[in-house]
Amino acid sequence: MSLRETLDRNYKQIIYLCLFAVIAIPLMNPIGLPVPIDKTTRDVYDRVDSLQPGDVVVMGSNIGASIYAEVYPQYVSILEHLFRKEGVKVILVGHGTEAPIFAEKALNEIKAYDRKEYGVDFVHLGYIAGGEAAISGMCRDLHSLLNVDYEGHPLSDLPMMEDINDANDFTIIIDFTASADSQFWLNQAYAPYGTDVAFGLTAVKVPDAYAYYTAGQIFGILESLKGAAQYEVLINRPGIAVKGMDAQSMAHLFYIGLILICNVKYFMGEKK
Amino acid sequence: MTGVETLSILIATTLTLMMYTILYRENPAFRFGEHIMVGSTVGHAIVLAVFQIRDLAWIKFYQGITTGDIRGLAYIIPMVLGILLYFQFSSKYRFISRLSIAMMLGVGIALSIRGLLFVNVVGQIKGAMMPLTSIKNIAYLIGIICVLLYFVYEERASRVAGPLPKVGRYILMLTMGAYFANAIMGRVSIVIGTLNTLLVAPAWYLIPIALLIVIADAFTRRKKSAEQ
Amino acid sequence: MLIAGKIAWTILTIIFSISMLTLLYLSSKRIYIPNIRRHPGVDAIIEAIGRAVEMGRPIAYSPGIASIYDTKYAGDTAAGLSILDFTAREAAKMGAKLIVGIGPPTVLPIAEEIVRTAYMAEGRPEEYIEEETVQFYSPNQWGFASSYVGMMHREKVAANFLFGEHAAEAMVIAESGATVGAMQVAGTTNVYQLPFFIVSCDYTLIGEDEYAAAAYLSPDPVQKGIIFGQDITKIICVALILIGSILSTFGSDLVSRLLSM
Amino acid sequence: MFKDFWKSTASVVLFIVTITILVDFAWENPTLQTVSTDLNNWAVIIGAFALGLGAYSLIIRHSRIISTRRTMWPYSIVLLLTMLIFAATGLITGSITSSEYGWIYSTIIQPLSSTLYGMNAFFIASASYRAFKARSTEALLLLVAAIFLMLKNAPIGGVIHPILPAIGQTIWDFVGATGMRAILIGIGIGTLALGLRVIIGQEKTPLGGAD
Repeated sequence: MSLRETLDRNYKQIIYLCLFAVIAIPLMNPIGLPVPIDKTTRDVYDRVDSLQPGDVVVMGSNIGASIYAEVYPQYVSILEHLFRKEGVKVILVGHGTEAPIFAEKALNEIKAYDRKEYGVDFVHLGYIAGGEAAISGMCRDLHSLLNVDYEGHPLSDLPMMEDINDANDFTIIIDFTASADSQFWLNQAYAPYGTDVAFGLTAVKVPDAYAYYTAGQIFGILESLKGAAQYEVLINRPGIAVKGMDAQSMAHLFYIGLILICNVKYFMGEKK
Repeated sequence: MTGVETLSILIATTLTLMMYTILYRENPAFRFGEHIMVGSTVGHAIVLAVFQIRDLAWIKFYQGITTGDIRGLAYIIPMVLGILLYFQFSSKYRFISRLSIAMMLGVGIALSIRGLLFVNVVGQIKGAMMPLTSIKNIAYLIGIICVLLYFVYEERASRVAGPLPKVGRYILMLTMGAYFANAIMGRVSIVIGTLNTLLVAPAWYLIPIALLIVIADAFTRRKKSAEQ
Repeated sequence: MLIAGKIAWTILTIIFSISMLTLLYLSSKRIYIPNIRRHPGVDAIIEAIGRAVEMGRPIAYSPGIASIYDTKYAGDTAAGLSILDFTAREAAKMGAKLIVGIGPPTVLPIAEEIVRTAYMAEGRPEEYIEEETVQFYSPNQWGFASSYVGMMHREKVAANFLFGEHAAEAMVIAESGATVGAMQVAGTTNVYQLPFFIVSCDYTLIGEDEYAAAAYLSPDPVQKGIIFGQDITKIICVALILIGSILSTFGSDLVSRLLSM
Repeated sequence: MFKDFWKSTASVVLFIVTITILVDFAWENPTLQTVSTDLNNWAVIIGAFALGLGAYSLIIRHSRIISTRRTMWPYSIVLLLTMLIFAATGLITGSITSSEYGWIYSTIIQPLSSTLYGMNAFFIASASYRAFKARSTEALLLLVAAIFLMLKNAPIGGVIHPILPAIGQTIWDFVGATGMRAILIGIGIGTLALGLRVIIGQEKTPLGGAD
């Protein structure tokens, strides 16, 4: 078997190995390309930055293992930003099954329990099944859907929950999600109550969220790891996302290269 | 790092590498990982279902018994309906589960019609109306009309529309390009996340071992096919 | 009292519903049955089955990973099952071995029923093998995907049909299908996955093309009626956008204000 | 007899529930609101029961594979065992954020599912090399749009030349205002059509097929 044959037969394995290398090498030796800030990210930052004491922020925590890499860094960055704001109240709630695990993880990562008081400044409601119906129930009458928080404490024991009954009491909602669910808050909070919504999304979900953005239905979007990196730059807390941006660039070049080779081969072959 | 943490990282890395072997070829290691994956996600779903029913229904029903509150007592209804769902597995009594499905389906359909017609239809029509004062706005208007007409399927209507649906299909292809580009960005981000955890000790040490196993397998297979 | 801001929604919902229900009624009573244009994807399905028969290898079919009461993709699942009915009949007629992979448990009994009936109708009930022809994999999308991919590799399928809702696992399945050399026809309304189908499948039905194809293939006239009903609502939307834009060019935001009512 | 009664009850319930919640969206009325809130909560609870359906069918299928010793039956044992471990750990510790459950979750589910998701990156790469050809005008458009948008998405595009992300942004804005918007409108209308078909009983599949 000649070298040419081996390459032709195993081209997939070779591409896979190259892709590993293209991502791994910049991760180990970052080049430090500049990170430009998108307008969609800036809008989220400005809105969060202008929050006043007493404002209530709902963090739609729908992170699952499969979207962890893209969305979790955004989640931590925004949570960190919120915890720097004095008097802003935060509710963490999800409708994704694995959500509570990652919400807890993020709270521990920014040392939330040491910085602010649980029940006064932030509450973790855990996960509620039922998808859109659950979100709708929360926006309509939170206390009738849910009596206890994630750890089983009655909501009546948590001082900050006293004045929070429905979507009218939420100042903004930032939903972190992957799939069709991003629509849920838009449908159930923005549509009936006019509550402002922003998204932290996986890249795949961004295109149609962008149509909502240009129509003025949502006030901002964080796009995948890129958005997280931009937010990390904005709050001056560079972390895992900024570190990954060089690998991101190199991988993109690699894909463009593959597509170009494919087409060069195609047109050359056709000429023959 | 404690022993438990190290163990966790080693197991996680082993499983990750086992899954990656599908990139080489279908093999028992991948199949093993695949079955663990299915088993664990379903086990996880069981746990969640039990806790949900406890927190959302049982607690309220129990309070209803102690206080005699009728709204609380009524929570027995969804629990019974939930159990009736399981008649789906009997071909003779499958119809019994219909009532439970009707309940879920009714709520689901109503909620999505509410939201989608408001946000997607009314909202996007409003968003699409722009004064035709710039070339950009005129292009946007023609564009959205063409795409909407592409999704008209009646024979006569689509003939009347002439070349517009065809243009609409071209615009859809540009849109698909956008989805494609974003999907690549997303998937690469995930691999970056995985490599971030793989490229630190002690996980790092397992990579050469996995590579060696794959190379050894490739050689034995090549030898075998040469012998034949 | 009607809530301010929801009036436009109410009126549009009612107008749209009436136009769809009228067409639905007319077609169910066979007073007017619209003609739906034929999609090249339909011919592709037949071609792919024929090719599989020639090669003597099986065909694989997935009606998607959405359950039958999924509020967003139940329509996809229904369309996927309609096309499955057609595919199963064609497969039985031409003598191809069909393997159907199922994700959501609620779809399983219905798919079994459809395939069993199709084989019976074509006079080949003995070729329907319990738990072999229709296989249940996993309600989890990745569990489903890896089992489906495994099946395609083991059986060396010559044709692969992916209809119904497919999420991120679509790419894995479609690319593996291409690797085993299957001719692939796909369709979904999940736009995130469509580019991958376009790239790696031989024929792709974009978005609602899938519903239209299902309606085209189905003997049930109601399906054609509802497609035409949707056509009309889309034309209403086009008209609204057009009028609104022209009016706003001349400085009037009448339509926009009406829609905000 | 009972079957027909039950089936028509289901259809009536479906109709009433849907209309109640729809009307509640646009019509302000406290009683209506209470009723639809409760209906909403009930659906959430039935949804939780539905999570168990998948588990049930998997257990049945794999026990059968094991008892008949079908090919690859040992994998079924692995599957059932993993399921048992997860269910037992979760139910005994009583919370999914307990440290024991958190440990098996982050050791097993998290790496497996992010690996599977990420696997797409590799399949896209080989597909790009193999299949992403400008076979037709349509494919060419998809290709060009994708390349410019990739250069917009990664910082490297602007480093090569600032015009590249600018072109990407123009395409992005155009498809955002046309293609994506039309797709969203189509989805909205499609959902209404599906809903109507289900409510009036023309769509048979959702309620469990023809029987």
